Amino acid sequence: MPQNPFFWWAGLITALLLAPLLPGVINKTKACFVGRQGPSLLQPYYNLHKLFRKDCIRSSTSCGPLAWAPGLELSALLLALLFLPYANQLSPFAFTGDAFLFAYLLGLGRFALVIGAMDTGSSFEGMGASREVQFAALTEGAFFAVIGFLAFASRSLNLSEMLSCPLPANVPTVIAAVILAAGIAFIVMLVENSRVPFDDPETHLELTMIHEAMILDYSGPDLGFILYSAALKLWLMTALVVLMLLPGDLASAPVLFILHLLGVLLGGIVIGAVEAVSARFRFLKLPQFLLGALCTALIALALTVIGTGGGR
Amino acid sequence: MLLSALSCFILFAAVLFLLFFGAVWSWFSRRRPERAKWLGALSAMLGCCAGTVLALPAAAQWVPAQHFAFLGLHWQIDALAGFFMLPVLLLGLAAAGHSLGYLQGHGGQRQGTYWFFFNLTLLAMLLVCAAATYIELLLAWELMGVMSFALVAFSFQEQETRHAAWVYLLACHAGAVFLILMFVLAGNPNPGYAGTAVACGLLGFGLKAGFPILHVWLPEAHPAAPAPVSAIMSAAMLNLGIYGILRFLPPVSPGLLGWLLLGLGLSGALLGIVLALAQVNLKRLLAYSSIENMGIAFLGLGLGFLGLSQQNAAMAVCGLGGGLLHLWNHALLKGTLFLLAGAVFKSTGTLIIDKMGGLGKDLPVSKNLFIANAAALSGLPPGNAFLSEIMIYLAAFQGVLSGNHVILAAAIIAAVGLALSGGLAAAAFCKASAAVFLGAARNPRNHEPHPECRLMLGPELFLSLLALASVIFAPWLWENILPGVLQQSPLIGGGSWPLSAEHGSQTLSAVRNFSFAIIALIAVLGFLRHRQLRRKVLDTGCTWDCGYALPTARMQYTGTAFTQPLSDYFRLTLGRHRSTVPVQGYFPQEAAVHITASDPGDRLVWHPLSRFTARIADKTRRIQSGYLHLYILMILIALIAMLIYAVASSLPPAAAPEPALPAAGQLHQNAAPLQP
Amino acid sequence: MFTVLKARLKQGYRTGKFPPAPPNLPEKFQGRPALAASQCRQGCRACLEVCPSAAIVPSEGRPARIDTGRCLFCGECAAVCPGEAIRFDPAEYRLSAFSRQGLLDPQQDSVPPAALQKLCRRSLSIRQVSAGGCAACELDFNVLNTLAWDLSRFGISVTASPRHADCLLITGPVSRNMLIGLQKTYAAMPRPKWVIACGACAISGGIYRDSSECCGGMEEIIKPDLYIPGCPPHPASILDGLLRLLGRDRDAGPAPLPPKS
Amino acid sequence: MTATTLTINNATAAPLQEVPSLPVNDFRDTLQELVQQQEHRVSAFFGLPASPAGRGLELVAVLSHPEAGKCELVRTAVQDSFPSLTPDCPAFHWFERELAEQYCLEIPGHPWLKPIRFQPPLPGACSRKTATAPNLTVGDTNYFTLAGEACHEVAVGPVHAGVIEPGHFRFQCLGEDVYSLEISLGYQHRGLEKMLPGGPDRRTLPLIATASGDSSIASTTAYAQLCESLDPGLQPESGALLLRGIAAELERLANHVGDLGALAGDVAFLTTAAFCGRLRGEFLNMTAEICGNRFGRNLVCPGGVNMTFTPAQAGKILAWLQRVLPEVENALELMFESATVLDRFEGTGTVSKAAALELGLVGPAARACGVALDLRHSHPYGCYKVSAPALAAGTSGDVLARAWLRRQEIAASAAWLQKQLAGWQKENCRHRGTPRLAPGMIAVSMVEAWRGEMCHVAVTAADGTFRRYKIVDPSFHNWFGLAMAMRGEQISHFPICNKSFNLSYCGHDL
Repeated sequence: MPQNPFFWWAGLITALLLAPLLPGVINKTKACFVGRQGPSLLQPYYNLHKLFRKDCIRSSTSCGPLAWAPGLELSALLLALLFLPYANQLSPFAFTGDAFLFAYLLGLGRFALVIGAMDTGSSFEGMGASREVQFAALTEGAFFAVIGFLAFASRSLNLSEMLSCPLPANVPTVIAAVILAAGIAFIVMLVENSRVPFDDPETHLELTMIHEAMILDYSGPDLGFILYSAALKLWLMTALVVLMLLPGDLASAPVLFILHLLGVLLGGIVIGAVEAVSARFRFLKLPQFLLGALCTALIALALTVIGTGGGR
Repeated sequence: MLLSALSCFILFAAVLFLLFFGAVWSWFSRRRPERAKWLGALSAMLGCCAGTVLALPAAAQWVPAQHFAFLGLHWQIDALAGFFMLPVLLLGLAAAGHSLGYLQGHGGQRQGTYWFFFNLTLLAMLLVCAAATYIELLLAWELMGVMSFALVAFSFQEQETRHAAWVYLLACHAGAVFLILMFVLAGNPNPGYAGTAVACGLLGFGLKAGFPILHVWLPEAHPAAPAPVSAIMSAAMLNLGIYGILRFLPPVSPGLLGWLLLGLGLSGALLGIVLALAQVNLKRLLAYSSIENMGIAFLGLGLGFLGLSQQNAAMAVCGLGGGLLHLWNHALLKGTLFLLAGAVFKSTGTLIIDKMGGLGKDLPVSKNLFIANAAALSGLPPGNAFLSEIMIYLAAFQGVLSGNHVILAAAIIAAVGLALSGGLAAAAFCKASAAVFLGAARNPRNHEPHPECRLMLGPELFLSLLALASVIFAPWLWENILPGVLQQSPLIGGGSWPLSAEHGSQTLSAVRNFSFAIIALIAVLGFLRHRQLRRKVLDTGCTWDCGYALPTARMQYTGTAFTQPLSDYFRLTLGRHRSTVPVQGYFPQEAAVHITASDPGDRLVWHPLSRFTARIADKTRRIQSGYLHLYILMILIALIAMLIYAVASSLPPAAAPEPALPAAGQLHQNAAPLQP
Repeated sequence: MFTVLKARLKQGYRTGKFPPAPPNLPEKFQGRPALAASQCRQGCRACLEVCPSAAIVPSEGRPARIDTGRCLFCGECAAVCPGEAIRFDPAEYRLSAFSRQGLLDPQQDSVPPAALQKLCRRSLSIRQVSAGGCAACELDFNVLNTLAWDLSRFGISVTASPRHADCLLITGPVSRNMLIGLQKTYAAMPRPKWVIACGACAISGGIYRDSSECCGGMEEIIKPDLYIPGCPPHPASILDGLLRLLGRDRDAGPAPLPPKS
Repeated sequence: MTATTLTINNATAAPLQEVPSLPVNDFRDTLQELVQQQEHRVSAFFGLPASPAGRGLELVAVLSHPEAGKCELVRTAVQDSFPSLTPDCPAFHWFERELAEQYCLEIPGHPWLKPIRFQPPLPGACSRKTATAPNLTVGDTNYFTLAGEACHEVAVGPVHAGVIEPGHFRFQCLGEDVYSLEISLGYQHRGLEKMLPGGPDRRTLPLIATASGDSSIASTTAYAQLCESLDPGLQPESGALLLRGIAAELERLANHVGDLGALAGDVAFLTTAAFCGRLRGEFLNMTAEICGNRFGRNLVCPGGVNMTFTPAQAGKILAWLQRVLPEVENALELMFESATVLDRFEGTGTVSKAAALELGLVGPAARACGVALDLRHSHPYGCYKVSAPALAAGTSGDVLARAWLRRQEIAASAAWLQKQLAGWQKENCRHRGTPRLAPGMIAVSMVEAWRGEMCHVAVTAADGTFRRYKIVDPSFHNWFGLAMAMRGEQISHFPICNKSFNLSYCGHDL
């Protein structure tokens, strides 16, 4: 596969610039599904523009974390962005084991958000934080099983190679396994980004929200940081799923760049469609669901092992 | 800076002398608390500093391994011993400093007593590391157990503490019994006993290191002891169990050992953290987290031994190295956290998480240190524990790539388990940091919280800086220290090929660089935010309370509530017990909910066992008729039975009665929790 | 998924054409009231006597004026007027004003706050607080979020937390019991922040202006930046007011007509 | 039993003198007997001051039987205290709390005697107590709390997340588990009951219409019926009665469709939520087509209706209805076919039939528990004397039952409406009059609002003005039912439980 670092950098900059577009795409899709015009595609940009110009209100209960949590979350996500192989170009920052750093950086962002939420001493934020750590802990297993599958399929421990290596396309079980694993990654993405059916970013009901409940007390630029981080995370995880499905030897770098970009936007449309057609689950049922996801990821791995005749 | 053998010996003797002398002198001056305190603390600190000068070069292999006889016994200080001595010494130094603050207000003879046992415990731990043969090990081991027992029982006025101390003493002795057995059996030329010897060794050392099910003493003893002592026990003394395994376990195939440690590690890691989640006592939570982290270390070692058995160098190095590195990282972080828990206790007078809240405003530095260390211990970058966890992940994924289906399955389960325990650890530590330091104070305190004590802050900062330093120096540690340390273990060093530090060092440096990138980015973003807000008027308002007129501190999540969904999910493991006065009728007047979590080790193994033995004992009481001639008859019957057995199996009769001992040990241990 | 798509086809695209097309108002809609001075009989107080909320303000020498900030749009005055001087324009839904004076006389109205137009033109977050309302204003404001009106297409959203809000929209006459909650909500909003009074109650206390349990509207508590009259205001009136506040007059359609004299 | 009560029909009046005034003990025994043995409902129970300033308070109880179609009236005179009936008949608990608050009456034996509206005492309250009445801070009361360090409270409101009215909910929780919910209202209290005596005047009709803005038709109908029963000269013609019925059913349709949409929205089922949100507007617009106001504010008036309604208009609305109803059916079908939605609804927020009976729940909330309670059938009034929409029923008492019941009622009302509109003949039914009320009377008017039984009681003074005007909104009976539905639930289910009841804050607070 020809390497062209230009396209990786282009991919990174696109991610930074276009991330807020993705929630716009999702909302537009949802609007289409119900037959309304809906907010502009650029609405998230308008919101960010406004928020960075507003003042902040500090909670008098806070003893610090509320102020630094948004910055910490954003830094964690910015760093995590460096490990994806945009347009199937190997990341210049890649190293053996970066997949784990990637996963744990997402964890760091979450930790920051949860500590920030608990800093307010509000029961809603406590509720959101409690749910966030619960589902994150249970998703972690499924995510690592997916990474295990990718590592085995690509024979590499570096996220760039895992996601961009050409697959043995002649083995049907491996193809099936890739699709299965991408499905699990998609579910992980929905959970991590607090989307329906796991969380509902739309209903403004404190008692049922997860992510939204945790950010009730942020205002102005801090809220802007958080919303931008959320958009970045959504882009990041969607790109991960897209790259899993995009074979690296398919085309030349410019074509792959376009494909990966279109793929992410298509991902937004798919998320919008899922949100439009399903109701949100009971919280009590989610753990079983996530456990099922973990098992499915392990099945994907087993399929690959069988498909490739058990290693080299 | 090579130290000659002689200077090594002198230094070793000096350390022992300083600790011993300090101990004895503060004991004799216990009627003058001030003098006893400073004598004990200074000698402990000096001893630890001197010890570091001895242990660090040994661990780094700047000096060759030293053997010497002292007090008529044989001692050795090599890389392995040095590596395990370092946490003892550094933690000893920090804990001694912290104790000065922690024990303020303890007058009378307590200071002298405390420092006597404190110094001797340190001494015994150093001796355990330096023991060259079984005899020295057993002596030092027993000394360590008894001395630390006295420290655990320091607040003996409280019933809970007395109970914890007795359980601890029984566990120590049961462990010692297993070790004696191991040495007896290992010395036996009959190959049939080798397996039993290994089993006894694992049981004996595992009791100290907190193997699952054998861990039950740990969450009792650690919270009962004074905070600096808990720090030493949790951070340094647990390690010695692993040290014992690496150094003294009879030869065993690496494959078998690998599978055992993998299984124990995985179950320990998950069990430990699930139990930690449900705890309401801060130190108990930390103690269970120690079980989890020991589990992670075992997991790494297990993967490493599996790698050894598979001749998979990358897996072996990453696993073994990662396991050892994790012990080191855990020691620094958990040490700090226990010391901080001590500071919290001093400030509030309680350890019950659900009673606290809002301490961050009274103890700002402690709050920041606690959150940082808690995040690091959850394995989050840029903390140091992430470096060791990523090595263990690498080992597991080397196993995934190895092509062997069985190893693959085990490795993927290990990786998923590790990920799950990481997520749960983050939940547990969010709970601990948030419910203690953040939000508003839940209970109106009956006294003003004490301001932060500098004497306690110093050691906490010192250990935190060491943790940060170990991020910086991790690649160096990996390349220059760990291979040498591992070579010293008879279980590993005997391998046919050298351990190369090449595997993983690139990853470690990359992670280190990214860790600093995170810190730099946070600083940049913080600066940007500051600039953005500089020109604006910052309002302060109460947390959004839905416009309610009279919000109270009860309207925030408690620690138990925070983890309630997860604890409910693991309720089968936790055995959570809700005692409720139910909400009844349309207009209930009173209702209450109290939740307690019981340890499955206690609940499923030790309690049934102790009930069983108590029943047996009850039945056998009939034999105790009190008539002398009946006893003589029984002795006669026993002798004849033994004679028949000895003749029939043509074995040395001495071995036969031995197995009765562990049963007795267990019996005592089990009976203990039933005491009122 | 397919049932949803099928249902979607059946339901069709439903976002209304208003704005910029004029809204679909019912035939009997009671829009802006106007009092034709030429037809008003001197000394006749019929309308003053039936008006439940004292919305008709008599003045010496000049014809009486109708205060839309108090008017309940019940039409009693028009029904009793012997000279048929009072007429509620069934097409004039554009009632909002930016000052209290503007409700009495649209020509004396002030301009919307420029800072708001600069900052929130395309993104406005509203925190609604209901302070003693009868739920009708709330319901008709909620209607704007449905398909037919689709507030979101203008970048206007309703938020849960006042920390995220730019604008406080009040309905109801501000009951004494709700005063603390209202003030706390306003204090919880980050600056710059604005206030909208929606409905006769919020503007002047409406029918509850004499109640001892109410504060008689927002005027005395936090001065609103936008007044939307009506009891309750028609969704079209609310949307029109919001768009004018944002300076999106082109979206909002032609300017309100000056009252016929 | 000799005449211990006065029995009258719904929407009729009787001289106050004829209502038996019993000693307190007999009064209590009578009420207990009627409620416990004869399955009567407490429709209203309120204080009637002897004079605005002087001492002396009468308590008047209005009981109704769900089948007999009559109202039982009985009264008693009390001094400072009235022993609580609540321990034996929980249905009285909220009324007694109201009495204690409005008239500073001591209610010994009441287990939860706390303010319900945080309102100052009404004129005529025991003057000795009025002087010492505490200066209330709204929401400040001794909430029931759960003991245990791990337990915590979740306090929601008065300012809720959405565009909803204010109220304060206090959950006693441990994590996600709710052990108890206590509801503290009063934020919408506008002093309505204080403003009504002395009427009817020009303010009365708008005030009644805003008692609960989403039930304007029902409130104004109840008020009009009261006036008509007190003024024999003010009799509406049948066309006006039918138009009131048509408007009332349109109000029911709009709110039920809106509620189902809101329920879908709370489980994030986007499509039904969006469709129903729009369709609700269609029904409101139909009402506006009839009278110019989307909430039917100025349609009903004493003596008839305020608007003309021609066969052409009826035809237009019928066509409109026939266009919209299949869309409603389609949107609801989508929701009730979705497994994920049904999973959220089923078994959530269950209220038992026994609790519904004991607490005196009304309307869809009661019908969903299997309590067949519908004034259009049991106490027919107005056009319902001729025909009424079919009675809907549920059994399980959970969110699903309440949602399903609404769907049934939508179908029943739609069928009834279509029939009435198709048969509309009258050219002009507009008729209005000025009420001149008979003095010294008591009148009871109960209508089935879309939330359930709404009871207005008026007592006239010697000069033909209102001496006391009592409004009992259906929400007044049902709020406590919501609290019961949340016992032992997950806190994340509160929004759908709340929406499935969809109670009025302002109707309760007045």
